[in-house]
Amino acid sequence: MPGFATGGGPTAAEGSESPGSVEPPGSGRTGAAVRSEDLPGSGDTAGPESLPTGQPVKFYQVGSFAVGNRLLDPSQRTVQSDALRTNALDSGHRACQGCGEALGARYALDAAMRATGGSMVAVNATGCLEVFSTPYPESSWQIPWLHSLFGNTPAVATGVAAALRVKGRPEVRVVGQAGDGGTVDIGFGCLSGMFERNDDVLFICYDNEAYMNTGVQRSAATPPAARTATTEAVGDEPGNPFGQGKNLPVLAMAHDIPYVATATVADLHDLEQKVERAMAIRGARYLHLFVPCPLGWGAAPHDTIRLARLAKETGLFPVFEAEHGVVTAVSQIRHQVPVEEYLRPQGRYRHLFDPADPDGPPARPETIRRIQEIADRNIARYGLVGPGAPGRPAGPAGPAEPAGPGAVGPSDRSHGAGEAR
Amino acid sequence: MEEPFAITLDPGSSRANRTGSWRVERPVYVDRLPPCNDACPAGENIQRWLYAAEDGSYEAAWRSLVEGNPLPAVMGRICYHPCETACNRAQLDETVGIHGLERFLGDQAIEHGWELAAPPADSGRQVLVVGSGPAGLSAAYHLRRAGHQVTIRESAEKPGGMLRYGIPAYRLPRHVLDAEIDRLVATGITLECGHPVADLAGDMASEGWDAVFVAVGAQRGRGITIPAGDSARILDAVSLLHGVEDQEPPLLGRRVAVYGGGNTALDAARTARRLGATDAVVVYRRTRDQMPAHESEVEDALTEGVRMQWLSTIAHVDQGSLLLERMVVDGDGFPQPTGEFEELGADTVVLALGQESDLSLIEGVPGVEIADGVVRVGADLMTGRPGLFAGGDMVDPSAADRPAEERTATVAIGHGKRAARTIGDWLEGRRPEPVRRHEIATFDHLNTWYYSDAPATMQPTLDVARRQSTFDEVVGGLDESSALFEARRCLSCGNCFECDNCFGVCPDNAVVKLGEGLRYRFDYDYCKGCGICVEECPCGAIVMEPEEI
Amino acid sequence: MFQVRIHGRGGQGVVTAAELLSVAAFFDGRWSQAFPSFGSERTGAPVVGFCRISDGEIRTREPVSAPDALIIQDATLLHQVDLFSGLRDEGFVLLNTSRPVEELGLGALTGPRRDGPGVRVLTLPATELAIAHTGRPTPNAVLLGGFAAAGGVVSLDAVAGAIEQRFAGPVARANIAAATEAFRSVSARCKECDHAPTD
Amino acid sequence: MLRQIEGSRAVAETVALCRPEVVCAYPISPQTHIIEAVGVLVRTGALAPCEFINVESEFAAMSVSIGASAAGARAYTATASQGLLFMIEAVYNAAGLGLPVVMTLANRAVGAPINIWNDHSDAMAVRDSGWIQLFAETNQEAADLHIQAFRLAESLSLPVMVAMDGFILTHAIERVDLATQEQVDRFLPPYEPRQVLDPADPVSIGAMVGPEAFEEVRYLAHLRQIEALTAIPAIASEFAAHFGRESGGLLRPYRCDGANTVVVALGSVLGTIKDTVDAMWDDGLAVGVVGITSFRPFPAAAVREALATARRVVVVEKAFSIGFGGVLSTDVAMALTGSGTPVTTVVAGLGGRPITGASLRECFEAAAADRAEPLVFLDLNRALIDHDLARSAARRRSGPTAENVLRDLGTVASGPT
Repeated sequence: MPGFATGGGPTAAEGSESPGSVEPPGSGRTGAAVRSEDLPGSGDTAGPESLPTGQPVKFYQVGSFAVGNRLLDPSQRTVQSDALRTNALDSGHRACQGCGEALGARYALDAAMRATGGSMVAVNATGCLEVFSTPYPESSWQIPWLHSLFGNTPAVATGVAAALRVKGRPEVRVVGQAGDGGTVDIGFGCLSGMFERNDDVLFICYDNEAYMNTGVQRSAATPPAARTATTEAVGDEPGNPFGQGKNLPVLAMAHDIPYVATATVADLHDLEQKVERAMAIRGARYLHLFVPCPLGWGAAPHDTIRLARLAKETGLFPVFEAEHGVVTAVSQIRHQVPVEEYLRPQGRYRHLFDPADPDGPPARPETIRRIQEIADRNIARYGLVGPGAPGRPAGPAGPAEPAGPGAVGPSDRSHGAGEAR
Repeated sequence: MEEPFAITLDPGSSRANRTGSWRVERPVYVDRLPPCNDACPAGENIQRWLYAAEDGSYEAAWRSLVEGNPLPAVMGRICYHPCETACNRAQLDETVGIHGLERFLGDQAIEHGWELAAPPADSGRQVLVVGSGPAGLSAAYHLRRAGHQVTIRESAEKPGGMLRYGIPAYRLPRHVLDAEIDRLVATGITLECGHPVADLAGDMASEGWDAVFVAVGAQRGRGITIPAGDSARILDAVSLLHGVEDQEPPLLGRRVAVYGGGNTALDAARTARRLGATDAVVVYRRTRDQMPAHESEVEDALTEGVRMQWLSTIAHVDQGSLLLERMVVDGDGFPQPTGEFEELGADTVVLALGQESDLSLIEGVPGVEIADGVVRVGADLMTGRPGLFAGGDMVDPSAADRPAEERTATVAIGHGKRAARTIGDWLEGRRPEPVRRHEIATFDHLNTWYYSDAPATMQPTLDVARRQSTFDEVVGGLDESSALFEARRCLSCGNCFECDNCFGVCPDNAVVKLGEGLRYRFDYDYCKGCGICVEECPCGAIVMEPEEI
Repeated sequence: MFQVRIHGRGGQGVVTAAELLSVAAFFDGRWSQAFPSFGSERTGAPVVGFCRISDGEIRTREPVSAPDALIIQDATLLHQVDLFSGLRDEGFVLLNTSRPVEELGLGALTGPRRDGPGVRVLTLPATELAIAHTGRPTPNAVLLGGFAAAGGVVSLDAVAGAIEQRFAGPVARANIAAATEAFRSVSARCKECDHAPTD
Repeated sequence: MLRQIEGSRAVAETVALCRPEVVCAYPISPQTHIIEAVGVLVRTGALAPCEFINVESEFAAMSVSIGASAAGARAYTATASQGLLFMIEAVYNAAGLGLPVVMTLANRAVGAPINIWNDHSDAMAVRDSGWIQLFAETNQEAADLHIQAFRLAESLSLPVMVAMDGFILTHAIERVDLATQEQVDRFLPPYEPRQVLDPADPVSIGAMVGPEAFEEVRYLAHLRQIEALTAIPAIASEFAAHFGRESGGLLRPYRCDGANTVVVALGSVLGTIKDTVDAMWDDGLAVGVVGITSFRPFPAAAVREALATARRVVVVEKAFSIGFGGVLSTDVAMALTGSGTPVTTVVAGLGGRPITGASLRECFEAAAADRAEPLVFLDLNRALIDHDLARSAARRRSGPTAENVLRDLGTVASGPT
């Protein structure tokens, strides 16, 4: 609202006074904030987010949950909060409204661009991201970008990396990216080869749990009970069968590559720290990024980030890091919620509820219970709630205060090894 | 390089594709009225000064604060902070400790000797303010800021009205009160203490004031007739507190019964304890829940050993004892006598049954209308006599532009502030600005996931032993780090605080960051109207509006 | 153009023999072409190698169907495969065996023909020589020594050169020694038959 | 330098002289000896700098080459048969993106039935992929063509496939005059990419192109191949000047003057054909030969010119389009459109079946006498065919053809014996 500066609320009893105040806020003395980060009294007053009791707690109002924070030192803010960020994926792309993949791609690649000082090449698999970003005659990419095929992205990335090595340009880093289909299904052969050879590539899977580009067909990353065009919500067990699917993060770890991480578009600081971490490592690295798809999931475009948050907070999508096949860190659940809260807003799970009374009691409580079991297994197996997981040292990037990604073991995912026979 | 046709494209060329045309709804930034600001009778822009305090800019915060209220150190202590009652954070963990922060800023100002801004050029107008209570001081301050010449006349020897003579020192140390009044007067206000105004009409005529604001408050204890023996010792709370302030405390004896259920009753009881009463009992006709006194006051009183005698009326007072009749509350919540009696030992009975104003100075002024012991004023606080304004405890509470307020110092400050503006309007012959009320930023507008969990910090309190024996201040202040922490607990309900969420979460890079303090702008060329920015805005400062199609 | 077909079993170095022969011819300054019977045979299965030697460029790519000479590395193949198919008159057979020809029952095949001198069959205990010199039962190089003596198509020096280029020092030396002995033994016997009294 | 050397080794050593920077290896007979030899040269440092990458499939081999080439490196790989078909999607992609990858194709039959021996079905399967396809007649030419292939590919930004007959050439040991490093360096300049992935000049390579421009993109690719019709002979003659020997070019006529019958063929079978033809001339039969080196682009004009005086044309090919007939023949017939010259297709040497001079001569004589069928299958074992036809006529479940035929043949597949 023009004229009203930040932080100035309208006033009340003196209603006729102009709301807010017009002079710019915050003298920018963020330094002052740093003066006294410690809570009075015991450190644990900061509640669930605080570090183990006794440690000083930094408190920054929105801490590191929001994208930015004027109270933080600029070096601790996210890449996305920087007005000069790359926008690797620029405006004008043809992604659907509220596309999680478009968001995830910009998040990850902008962070990688910062980490590499802008010296980066991206290789892209066929899929939504490729189609909506480069329809002739327009490209949305601000970085060197190559699309070859659906299933060969990891190999193409390997070739680019090899060329850069032989050309004596090790400072130029390579990122390969694909959707879940291009990663866990058709691209898996090449991906496994890239992992096994420990080629110097960061491969990012934008997981929206189905083949969206072709019209929402089932992939090996599609969770149980989810409706897709090839797992319709009909028959005795509507939607995708239980006990199927591929757990890529775990498969990646099985290659003993230097770095594997999962993340969602709902926790930007965590995601950016992981990308930065990945770019500091040589060899094969894998980032599995959870990106909701409003179209494919039958969700409201504005719910994209909320759903990603719920996927993590239910335990259905564990967020963790692993090095050389060993889980080193996990992002614990902050406010645990039952899976039903995650399922209900999604059209692909509509058959689990009563069409006549979508907000009423579930139509298929048994199915929801099985999905809850999967979440519970993740939570128990990886210590997603409370202590029991390897703690994560507060990375230099980002303030210590909100728990960074904590540590859990590989995920059962909704469809992962857990359910597998 | 010679690029292959169509297969190879130039970077960022998609900006030619204006995806804004897909939009059916557009996000728009709004400012909503924070519940704290909404609840503040003094009309403080609480959120604004909290924002300044969040990064440690305490002086800036204080300067913002005193735009609404010239007495932060005082009000931070005695205000019953309706702002905190309204605070959305209460639904998250605990309310933001606004009063503690207000007090902290007030004390900082006193400690560092921060001065109030010098008034602008003289307007050449002379305004008389009668009474130096919160309403009078507030009016004088705001009138002075508007450039008018202001004279305050106070009948008492010292300024402050009820702040001084009604509120015990253990709640409001006098050096604090003095410091803030001195600073206020220092802006160029003429303060005439010990100068009662007996004939206002006459003075107005003879002295040629351009306008007058009367705020003499309600200093007279309301009395009732209780059957009593000759030697029964009965006095009223107001004179008790006044006496204490004048260093002439009345003799109370060891056992004191206070009759009434308001804050003054509790002040009287707690004061009695400090004056040496071993047994101080508050006698009240109704239940605890029905007491007008504030819960915190009741708690403090109980902590200090004050006893409560609910559902009782005093039937008869004798020397050394009094007779109580038990009451019951009927279906309508009214107390009804039961005919059951009991005796209560008491050397003194202190009546705290409310106060009333001495309106003699204004009676007979042509046009001034008095009813039910209060002066009738309009929403602009002007009496029937043009140029004569009144506010504070002496006016009809319904004068406020909201449902009947209780009579508090904060309300009085608000009256003073409003009076100053309406007097200004009247002097300049301006039409009052229409009141613009923004939609209130209720809790459901917020996305609280983004706020770090952080319960409130407690202010230290004096140990009970000392509270029973001295008039030392009971509640301590926040230290600097607690204050900073507390300020940062503000959710900035309804108003952008530049968290960059909208800038970050837009899948189409359609939010333009305008730089610190300048907030953001939507780039409608590319915004597809997904609404993620609205959903993810922590403070509810964005709304979706339908596009005209 | 002189065409040779080499028969043996997988693992006996048939292909190597063809290669060595072609290299030897190359060293002698002639054109030559060696190629295996392209198969996926495993150890023990019958294998065939071919070698053409000529004074000019060799263009044809077809297998040798009418050889001027046969080198048979494994006598056990005699009755399994049609070893002698297409063998030209005046052609000769170099057979790896320690038994005399008479015992091999090849009369029908090689007996004197009315219209020609008939096929010469030369035997050579190549495996024994190989074991004696190299310690390994690989007869191929040894047989080439014998072939040099029998046909005069390539020189012993060229064969030695080919072996030297193909194998490492000691192995090469041992094989060359074996090949040389084979060369002497075969030349000796050829002289015998040349000077055989004809009555 | 003259060497008596295996075809695979000759190619490997020549490729190394071309200084490829990224080489992908995935084993498949009969390509293995080539890639193994290159691997050794990289390991020993004889070829440096070079990234030798053992990939997990042919699909990856071509994909890695695509990435390497797009990033500005000279990329090389080799494959055959099933391998080529497994990478076919990437083969098309490399051409579509205009990446100058060079690949050796050790021609081999395509199953089923699985067959490791030589024919040209694999090359024909990617005929329309947009790659330039050069066929080698001898190992000398195979080696020389690789030097020219890199030069050609990089000057046109098109991938080039050098086809050499599996086993027949790859495993044949014969005389080859190997080039020296100095010679190659003088002939082949460093790779100057037409487009490259470079942070200093970011572009998006591999856009999605819709109906509005796809045809134009394809037409431009066609024009590039037409350019190659000029570039190939130019580079060949430059090669001759540098190296002192003839190699490559579009096609090579042999004794066509005065020949009423002209035989057209690809690859190593030309040697056998030339011997056969020489013998026929000795016997007064005037038969000429036209060896096609550049199958794609197809030098229609040059072919038409070479066959101008022929009264009939016999096309010998090691592949055919099942359900129709010759593949090369079709192109030759198109080139001859309007001339009225009859074209006989001789399908020969499928799956490694030896092509003998005797059979060829018989067939050429028939053609010369206008007795030849339009489509001939050389040395077809009629008895086997009839037997299997009878069998399948008799019983619905007649079993697998391949196994039945082998049983009838009474042999195990072990090459010509």
